[in-house]
Amino acid sequence: MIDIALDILSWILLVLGGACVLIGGIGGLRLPNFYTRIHAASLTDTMATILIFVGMMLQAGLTLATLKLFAIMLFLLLTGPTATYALANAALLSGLKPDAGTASDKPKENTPE
Amino acid sequence: MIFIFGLFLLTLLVITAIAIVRTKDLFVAVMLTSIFSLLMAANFFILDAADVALTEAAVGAGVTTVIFLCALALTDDKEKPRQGGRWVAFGTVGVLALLIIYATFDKPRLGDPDAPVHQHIAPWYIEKTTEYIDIPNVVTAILSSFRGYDTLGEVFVVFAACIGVLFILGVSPPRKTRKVTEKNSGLRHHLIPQVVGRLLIPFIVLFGLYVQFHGEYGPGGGFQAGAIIATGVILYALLEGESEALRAIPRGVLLGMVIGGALLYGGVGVACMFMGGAFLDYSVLAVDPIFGQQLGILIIEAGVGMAVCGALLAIFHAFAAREVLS
Amino acid sequence: MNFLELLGYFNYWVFAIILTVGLYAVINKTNLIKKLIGLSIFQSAVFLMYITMDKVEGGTAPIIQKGVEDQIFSNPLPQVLILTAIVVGVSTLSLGLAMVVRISECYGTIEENEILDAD
Amino acid sequence: MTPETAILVAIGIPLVGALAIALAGRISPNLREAATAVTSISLIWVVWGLLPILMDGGRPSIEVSQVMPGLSIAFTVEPLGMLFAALASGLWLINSIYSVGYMRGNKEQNQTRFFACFALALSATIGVAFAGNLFTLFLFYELLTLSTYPLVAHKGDAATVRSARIYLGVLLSTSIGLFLPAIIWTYTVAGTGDFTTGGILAGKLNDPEIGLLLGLFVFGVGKAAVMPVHKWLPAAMVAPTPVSALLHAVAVVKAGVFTITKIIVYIFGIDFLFEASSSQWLLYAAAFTIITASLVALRQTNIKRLLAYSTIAQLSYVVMAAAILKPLAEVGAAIHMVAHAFGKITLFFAAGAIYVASKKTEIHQLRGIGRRMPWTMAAFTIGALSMIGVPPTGGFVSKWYILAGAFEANNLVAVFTIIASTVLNAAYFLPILYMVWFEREKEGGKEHGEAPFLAVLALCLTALLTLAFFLFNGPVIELESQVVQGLG
Amino acid sequence: MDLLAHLPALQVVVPMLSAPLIVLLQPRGLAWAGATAVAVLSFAIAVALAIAVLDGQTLEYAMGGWPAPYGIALSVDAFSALVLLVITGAAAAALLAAKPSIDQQIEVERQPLFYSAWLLVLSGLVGIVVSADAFNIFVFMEISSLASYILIAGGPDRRALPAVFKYLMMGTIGATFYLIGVGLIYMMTGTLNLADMETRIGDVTDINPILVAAGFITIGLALKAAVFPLHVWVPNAYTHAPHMVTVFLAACATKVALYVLIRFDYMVFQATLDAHEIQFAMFMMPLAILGILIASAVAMFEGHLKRLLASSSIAQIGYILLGVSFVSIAGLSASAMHIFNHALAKGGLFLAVACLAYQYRDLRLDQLGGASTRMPWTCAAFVVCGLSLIGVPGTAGFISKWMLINAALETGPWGWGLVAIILISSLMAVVYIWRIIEALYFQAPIEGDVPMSEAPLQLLLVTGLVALMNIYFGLFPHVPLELANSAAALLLEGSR
Repeated sequence: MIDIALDILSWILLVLGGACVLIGGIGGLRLPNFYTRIHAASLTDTMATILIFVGMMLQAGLTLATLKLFAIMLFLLLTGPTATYALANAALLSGLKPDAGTASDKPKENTPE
Repeated sequence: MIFIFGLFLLTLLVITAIAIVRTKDLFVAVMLTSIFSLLMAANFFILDAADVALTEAAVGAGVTTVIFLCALALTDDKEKPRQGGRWVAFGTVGVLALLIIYATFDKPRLGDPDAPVHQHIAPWYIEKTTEYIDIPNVVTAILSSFRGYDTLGEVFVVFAACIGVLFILGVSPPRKTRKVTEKNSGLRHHLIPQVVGRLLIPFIVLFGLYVQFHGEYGPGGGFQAGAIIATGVILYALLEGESEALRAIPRGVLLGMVIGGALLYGGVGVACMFMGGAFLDYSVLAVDPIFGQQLGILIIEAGVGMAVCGALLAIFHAFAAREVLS
Repeated sequence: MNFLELLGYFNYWVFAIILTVGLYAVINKTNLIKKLIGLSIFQSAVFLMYITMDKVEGGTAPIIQKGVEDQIFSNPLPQVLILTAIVVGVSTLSLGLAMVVRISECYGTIEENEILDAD
Repeated sequence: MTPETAILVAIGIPLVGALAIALAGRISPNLREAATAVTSISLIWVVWGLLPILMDGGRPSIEVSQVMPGLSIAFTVEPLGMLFAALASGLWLINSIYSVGYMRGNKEQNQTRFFACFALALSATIGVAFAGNLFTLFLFYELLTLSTYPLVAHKGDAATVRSARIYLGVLLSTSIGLFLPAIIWTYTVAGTGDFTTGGILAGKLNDPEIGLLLGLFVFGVGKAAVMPVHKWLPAAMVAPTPVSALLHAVAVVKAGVFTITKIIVYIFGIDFLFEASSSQWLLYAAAFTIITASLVALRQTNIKRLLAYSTIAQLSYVVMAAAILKPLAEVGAAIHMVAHAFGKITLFFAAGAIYVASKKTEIHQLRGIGRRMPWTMAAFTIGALSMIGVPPTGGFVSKWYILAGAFEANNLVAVFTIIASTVLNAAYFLPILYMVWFEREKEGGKEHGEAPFLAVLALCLTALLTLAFFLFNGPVIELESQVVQGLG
Repeated sequence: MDLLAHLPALQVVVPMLSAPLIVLLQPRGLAWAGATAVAVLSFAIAVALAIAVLDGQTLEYAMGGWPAPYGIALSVDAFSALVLLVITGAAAAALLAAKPSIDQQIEVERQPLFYSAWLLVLSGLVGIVVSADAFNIFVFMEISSLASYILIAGGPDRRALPAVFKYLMMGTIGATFYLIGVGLIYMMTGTLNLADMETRIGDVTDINPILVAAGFITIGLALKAAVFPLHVWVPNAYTHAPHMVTVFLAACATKVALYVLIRFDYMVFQATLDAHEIQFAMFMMPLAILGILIASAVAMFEGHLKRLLASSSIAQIGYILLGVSFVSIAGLSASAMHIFNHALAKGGLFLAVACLAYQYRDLRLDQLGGASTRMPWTCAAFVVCGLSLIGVPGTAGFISKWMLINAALETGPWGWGLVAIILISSLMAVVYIWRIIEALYFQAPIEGDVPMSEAPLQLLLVTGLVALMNIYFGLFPHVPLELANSAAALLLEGSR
């Protein structure tokens, strides 16, 4: 009984996590300018990470695997935001002004043609 | 299921490769190369090659990228457009591709258990490893004992690359140069990365050591460990700046690690010779041949680790510590 | 299993494609760093080929667990070879990059045709 | 010293000499000349020491090294080679005396290189003379070409180097392009290249091939200057006169005809060749060369060039004599080598002496020069007469034998050629002699006397030899008739 | 430990393990001394091996004591012994002479790295030669390649860098092609040991991968061996490398790749590929002939001394390939012989060039006037080696030419045509060598501050020695000849 409940819960978490990843991906594609986009991206590597990993831990139960998963999650949670920060910081240093509006900054960015 | 995943990854690989070739921005190209390596590593993992996956991830995606970035910082990160001449290249590679695809028919399909590859030598390794060496990881057994001579050669390839980079970059840059300030101070002014980095480095090194000494039991070994530890130190260099890192581990020490590692490996081989075995025949190292084998493997893996770590770091520093042309 | 068969060849085809893409970059690009990148792609294609041939259906990574009976292992030998090959590739790459750096210092450019014009 | 070692010593002496000369040259010219003299004298001593053994029919031979199975460096002394070696070594001494006078009289540059290479060339010549098989012969033949190149190019200015290039180009390309294939062919057909009496090819080749192989040999041996490969000889006249004298009257060209004679006698075997109809062309080629060269010589105005063409003609005498393929003619060929050597070297010496004394090179400048340099011109006269073949000179003897051989083979072409060429020789030498002795010198010519003493001494010696050979040619003939014993 | 049994391993291990130690010898001159000592030692080992296999036997060595197809085996037969002699001899001779020239061209503080790289090249090359394992060959190929890139890049001239970069590109592509080929064969046979491949490749049913593998291996090795159409990296690399490095590499580097190529073609593939002879005659022979003629022609019109000799090297590779393509005992022994003799001649020539370069900064022919009076001994040595390259009788070069011609004649009707080609190319060689000799001897000296002195004695002695060896082996070629003959026999009967 209880394990069925856990199973269901974990699947819910997993699906939610997947949804977050999807949203993040769409955001990364659709949002107009740089800062908004990294905002979307950061959604994936924080929220999605947590949800998915917790889900998987519930799947794994109390084993060595859970411990490993936890370690990985911790690692991701540490690095992901840092990377996002570094990215934004670099953009700022390279003279990309954030503006509240949704003006596209295509010309300023250097994208591969 | 897993094969579907493989299909997916392979397709991504192709796309990435083409993107790399097409982009004119070298910086982007390097980043994509790193992604390419990661995809490759994942693919290797799917194909049951855990050790290779680990190496590809650590070396290909990690160290290579960093060295590339250093080189870009020293040269130029834009590729000039080039006109014409591409049809010759297309022709050549097209012929090549057809040749290979022609060769693929007749090849045993993926995972065919009856393929000659799985018939002739591999079974011997798998069954004899327990008997002669008695360590779980067959890859490590082959790498360091059955084909230890190859590995020795490989260590010397790394050594050659190391002294090569030191030799070629040993001459001081020709024109008057200035230091890039932010380059030396690393990211010291950026709090978050610094704190996080500080936090991570010990774990990275620890993990490296784990991989080093757990190599007989799980995936891992000298190369992976060396690369991982090197990345840890490189991260430190990025955070604290070149000069700090060099103060922590001076050049001399790095060179010493390379030479020491190479000589450690070779020394074991010579010792075997003197103890009456063939070159690199570890079984003579101890009374019990199996224990001798394990001992030998332990030592030479340590040597490999030292050499690789030292070499990668020395190469990194040779690039990173070089002043940028004004 | 017909689909698997297709996939098996698919691996080899990807190997062929990546190989040619890399080689194309090496031949056609004038930018030296781009050439090197192409070279590394070219080499990793070969890694893919080797690793592809080591897979056995239902096999696992060749790490023997004590007590577990009749487990199928994938072929360890290609993995060993590729471990070596990867490191060789990195060595070549770093050496090449060192040369590129010196070249750009001596010539002020890393475009092959401009270098040829310089001499 | 056993005769075997004597062979090696004979080849070694000039080598050592060359080294000694090179070193001595750094100290003082006199020391260098002394070294030259010592070398040449000791060489004569060794070589002529072999003569008696040959006279008694001995054939000392030695194998130095079996380079490859069937391909060895070996030496054998047999009459032809003996004669050639003796001739070369003997004339080298006289020539060195002359060259000292000449070179110093002209204050030439790089005299050390000159004398050293000279010694080297001699060593090669002796090697050619004593070679025991085709391979060894080829080896020293090439060595001779290379070691004489610096001598020809001695002056070193652009024009000289250009004609030296012709010299080297013709000789090397013919030898590599024709001679070497011929040798390889011989080795593959006969399995060996040793010079053996009666030939080694007998019965191993059929008719058309014989002619072809003979052709490869004759034109491959460019030094024999059978037309059309004679171009190098006039070109080489840019060399200092002593070089022209020794090398193009004695060593090089004689090496050529000597090689051909030796090949005809010891590789083909004259009887075998006589039977082969396809070998006849050689005679005609030689005859053609004789006549043409003589005609060209008629129209020369420069002394040395005239002598060059006359040399070409005279060489073809030897070739033709050999091609008559009769014992007497073979002997005649051998003798003609000697006679022509004496005569021609005298002429060259004289030409050189005139140049040294008066810097005159053209024929028309020679009016009445006989009064100024009587000794030189007397010698010149003797040489010229010998070329024509007037008794009492050596030229007469050899022509006699060749004619005899021609009649023996009742080969009318040869007879006719000899007569015609004699007329032509007379036609281009006699006017010079007349001009020299009986015409009056142009007014305002610069005053000059005889050439340096050493030069004059040398050319008088050779002139005397020319005369002496008419009287005392017995031993030579006796020696050479050994070659053809039991043949014909 | 039984020394003789360990010789094959020691041959590789000695230079390899001493390379790291050399790096530590910082004080001036010490690195050179150490490297030279090691090189001479390995030459001694090579001589010992040659003596051991002179009677046609083969020394086997199991690395790590593992039996052959499972572990890595080393094997030394007559052929490999011959090549070993060439490699170690070249390395030792060049090092013995190297010091003055290297001191002139490379800063003192970088020299330890340089000499260490030198030893790595040496160990890599010998490692390739003694190894009997396809993949092991790849590894050592990489060692030698990387190290030789280092050596070439050491040149003071900045043009060395693009040259060596090109070399790196083509070399890596070549090595990777080789790797692909080996992979395909491994895929079909499941083994990496050459002898094992030879036996198992026979009963492979699906031939396509093997054919493609043959193609890849041939192309890859041809790239490294600078076989004619793939030689583009050679001239620049040889020209701008430090002079002593040119001596070393020109004498043996490309030949080792050829050696591997021959090994594969005769030991691994021939059993399988139907009509091996035809394939050779159709494929290798035209390349060889083209290479000989075109490269010689290029050399005839080349104005720079080192570049001229480099293109002549390409032509010489053509000779070796030609002999191989006859697929006969005579042809193979001629090729083996030519590997040896050409190393002698070309090594001597480049040594003489190094001597000249010690006094002359500019090595274009029109700048070398008056060299003969300034450095007579050097020029004499140059002439001797040049004659040997031309193939004048009495020099080493003639022996192999003679053998080659005889082998060509054995091939029947075509024979004379091939002979003609060989002779023509020899004449071309006469031309280009003679251009140099005229420049040295009969060209007016250019006014300048060129000192009127010979090269340093150390350099000169070695040069003279090599020149003399050219003559010695022209008169007494028995030892290499014996090795070459038994090598040819081994290769051919190994394949039948």
